[in-house]
Amino acid sequence: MSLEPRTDPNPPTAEPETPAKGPAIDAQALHQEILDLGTQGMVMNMGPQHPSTHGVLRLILTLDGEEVMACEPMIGYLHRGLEKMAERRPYRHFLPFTDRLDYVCSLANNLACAQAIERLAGVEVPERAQWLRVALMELNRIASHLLFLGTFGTDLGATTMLLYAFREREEALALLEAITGARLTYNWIRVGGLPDDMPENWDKGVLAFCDLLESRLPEYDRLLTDNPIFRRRTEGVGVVSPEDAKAYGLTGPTLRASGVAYDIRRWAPYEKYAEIDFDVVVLRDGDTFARYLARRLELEQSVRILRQVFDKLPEGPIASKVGKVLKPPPGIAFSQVESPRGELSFTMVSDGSPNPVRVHIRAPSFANLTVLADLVAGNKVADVVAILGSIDIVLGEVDR
Amino acid sequence: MGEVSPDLQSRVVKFPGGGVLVAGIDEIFNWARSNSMWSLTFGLSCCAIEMMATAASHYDLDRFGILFRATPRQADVMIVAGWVSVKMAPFIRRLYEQMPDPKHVLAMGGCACAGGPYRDSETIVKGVGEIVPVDVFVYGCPPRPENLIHGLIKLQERIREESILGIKSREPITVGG
Amino acid sequence: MMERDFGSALRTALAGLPEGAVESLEVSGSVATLRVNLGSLRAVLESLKSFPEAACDFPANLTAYDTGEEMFLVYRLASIERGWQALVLCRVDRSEPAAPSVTDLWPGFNWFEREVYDMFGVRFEGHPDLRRILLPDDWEGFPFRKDYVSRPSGSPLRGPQPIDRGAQG
Amino acid sequence: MIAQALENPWIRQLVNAAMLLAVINLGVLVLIYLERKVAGYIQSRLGPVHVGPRGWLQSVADAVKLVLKEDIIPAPADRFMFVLAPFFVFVPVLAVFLVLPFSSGWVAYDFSLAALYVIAAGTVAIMGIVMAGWGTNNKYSLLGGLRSAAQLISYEVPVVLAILAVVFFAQSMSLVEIAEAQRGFRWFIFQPPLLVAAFVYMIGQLAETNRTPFDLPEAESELVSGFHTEYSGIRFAMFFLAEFANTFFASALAVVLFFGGWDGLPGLTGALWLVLKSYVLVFVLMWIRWTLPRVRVDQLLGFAWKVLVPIGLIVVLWAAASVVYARGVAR
Repeated sequence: MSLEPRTDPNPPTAEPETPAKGPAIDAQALHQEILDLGTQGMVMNMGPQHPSTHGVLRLILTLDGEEVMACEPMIGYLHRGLEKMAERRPYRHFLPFTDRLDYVCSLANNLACAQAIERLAGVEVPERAQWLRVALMELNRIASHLLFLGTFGTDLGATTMLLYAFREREEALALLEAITGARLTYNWIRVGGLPDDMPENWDKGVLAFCDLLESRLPEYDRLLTDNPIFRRRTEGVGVVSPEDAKAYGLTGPTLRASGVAYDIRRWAPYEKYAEIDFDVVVLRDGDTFARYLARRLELEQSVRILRQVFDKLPEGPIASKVGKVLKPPPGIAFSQVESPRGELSFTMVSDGSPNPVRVHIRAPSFANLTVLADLVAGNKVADVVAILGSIDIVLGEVDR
Repeated sequence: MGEVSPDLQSRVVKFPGGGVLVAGIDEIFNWARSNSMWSLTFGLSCCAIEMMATAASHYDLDRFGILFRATPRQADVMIVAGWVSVKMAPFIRRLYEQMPDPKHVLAMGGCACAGGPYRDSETIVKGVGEIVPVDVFVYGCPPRPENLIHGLIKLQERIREESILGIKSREPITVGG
Repeated sequence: MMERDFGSALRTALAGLPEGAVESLEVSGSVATLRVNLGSLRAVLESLKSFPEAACDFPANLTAYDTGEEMFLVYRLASIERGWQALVLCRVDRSEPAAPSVTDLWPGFNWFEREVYDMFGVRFEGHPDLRRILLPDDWEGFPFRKDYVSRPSGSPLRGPQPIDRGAQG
Repeated sequence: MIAQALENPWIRQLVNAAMLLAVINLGVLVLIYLERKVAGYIQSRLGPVHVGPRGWLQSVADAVKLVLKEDIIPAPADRFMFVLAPFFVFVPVLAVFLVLPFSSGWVAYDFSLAALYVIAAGTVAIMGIVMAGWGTNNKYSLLGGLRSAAQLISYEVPVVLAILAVVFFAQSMSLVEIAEAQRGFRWFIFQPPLLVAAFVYMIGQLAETNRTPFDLPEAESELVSGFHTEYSGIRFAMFFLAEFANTFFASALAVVLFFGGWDGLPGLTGALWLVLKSYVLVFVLMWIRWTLPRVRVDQLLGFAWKVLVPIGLIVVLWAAASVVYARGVAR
């Protein structure tokens, strides 16, 4: 698809020759002439300051009236060069920076980074720490999916959904704050385990939150899932076939909504996910509604996981001994974590010195965004916002 | 309000009842302006999520009359929430200039105030103060909703001190992290 | 069991290639690490994707790293049905980095290749539009190379911005 | 001397209009406050609280602040259209209030073709919106302006059909007579054809006043802020007030047409009944706004032409048939 707007192949001559007097105008010829007039698309700029708060993404849309002919996403407005800064610091000093990547689910980044260093340096993580990491990850996933429900509703006009979703999210943040001390940027996973154990009856708080959330889910369904206007706005819009989804490297709910069962928690289980019984949400039709529903159903799976974690939580140390200076052996290692947006993977290369040679962050939002340009062509402007919202990207991890 | 020459200020006060007149008008104008601060939705990164949480039902900015408007033309306060990159700076400057007077800027978060943890990053502007004049710095990474509300209240107090005869000292207020 | 049939599947897939193509191949767990020389990189990747046994059709990750003396491209391809992954490492000449583009095989790598070009200067022949993706377009130099001299970040609006403290416009 | 001046019909009309203007603006300020409070309670939060006693003065503060803002006319804008657009949107909304009968005596100008006048004046606002969209020379407002023109025109037809059905029953176009015909709780809403007409009318008015689920023109998340993207200060205040005045008028007219105007229990005077009933209807409109998502443009227009207009036509035929049948029985 060429990105230039459809320019007029042959500009009309100065003055159209006047048809001979008398004969009826040939309607077919007139119609054809109008068709090859070839209107020029209007180039419109959506973003970088854009009301549907996905951060700073600029879409250059070529519009033909209400239809979108071509769309070119421009990113880089939040680029900080984090990976270059990682090369100037010892391995473990980079952990606090990872909170600011996917700032909606920071614990996933912490875990991915810590896991990569553990695999590189061969550090073992005690049982209790692994179980607690799973609990933290799922709680953070619930908070992230709740934010998605809110912003996706606002994109389609249902602003009340944002307020309801944030009301539950505040409960989740309060719980996360009780254990980690922060609301958004936790920095609570260390190489080899966790910095501290959970406060007592924190697990009761989490289980109470699970019951509260499950009682509120029907309310979300009444507001969005079963709402005919919402259904008509999202069903059949922006359909991604399973082959395209795989070819574009989509991951997470965006991929699973198209029918490809690829969830790192089940595909390459890490921490204690192999011993937890939960099912991967895989839908079929791959449109905007399926992507929304995939995340909405994952909320229930996360609640199910949280309920199993605490009765299998063993006693024991919370972190394993790691030396003052960490010099991993030369080599390359990568970690894979299922973040709410998809497969988050840190690739680290070491040459034996305390600082890494290279830290590459494979951000799921970065990969998922590549499909936007081709998905949006041919839809309406209102659909662009719906499709962008359904892919659920966070610009912090796209631009790194 | 254009820049008012200082001697006008003294002449007006000398005018019998002038001081009261000016004070009266100031009172009404500042009451209206401070109680209806419409803010420009300008979320950049993690602080934007915390700004949304502050605007949500738990902390609710609507109580103070703060409404989020999408266009700079109808905004009085620009809350810069997040780190500002070199590529984004011209847009912030243009948005600031598109806002009608009297306008204020609240820099939210360590990154907007002074570049935050990205001291050695090459593409991050060390604080939005280099691009637009900032009234209130709210530190924190991200600042808790209470901090942001504290900063907004400080901004309201600052607006209440303003006078149509030109602003007194414009030292920026800093709210701790 | 996993190693044996993944290893054997890989060997059969790569059998058709010329001798020096694959320098080394080890399989640990469900991840195979291949070192490939630049000349036959494209052929190896194509066979990994098309060969039914290997069926690595999922573009997981593409990046590069520069150790100061030599620069490597890192491709990671996964096969979702079979549950294994192939990590392909390929040395690239540091002074004139160039590599064949695989965007036609996996459209997902389009932006990854643009990012590697943006940060390392590796020119991918055959890429639809190889431009900078993250950095501003007028940025000189490729920041992630070890020999890159980092520029102090002056104010973006060319020099310190005079803060008009007194004048309230 | 004042009594003498009041005799002259022109002066009386002027005083009427001025009084009406004051009442409407006050009513609109209350309405804006109500909207933010209702939105707050629906969204499980408080809404304005700190400004004045329990937040009552919030919209006063907003209005005064908007008046004080710098008046920006963007350079590329077409000055003439940009400046005139707010008046073309604001004045028709006020002009339409002239014929609204608050109570039998209380009507600014009793006009035998009042219903027709209401529809005609309502369409002038469309021109204002398109002028605003085109005048600001900004892509977002252009799209917003054209969208709202299409929306208003296509939802004008169902509203007209609904009013036509009511006119059949009341045998007159004057709103006062329409309300008179419903005295003593014989409200038109109880007539089956007019019950459907009421629904068609309300949905049509929802679109006329650009409220969710039809608030396409200033769709927040898509077109930044639609046709009034470039307006600031007092000019934007006019659009803001016009939208709320239009909402109040839509529900007040619905009360007159379907819910018996000032007819109510003898306790209160007639006018208060009308205002009370219209506030109930306004509450329903607000309730809809804060629960439903937005409709897409083509669905919006499709819904108007494929669903609302056919139902409107059926209602008109049904109403006509039932009136003829009723007259036949009566003779």
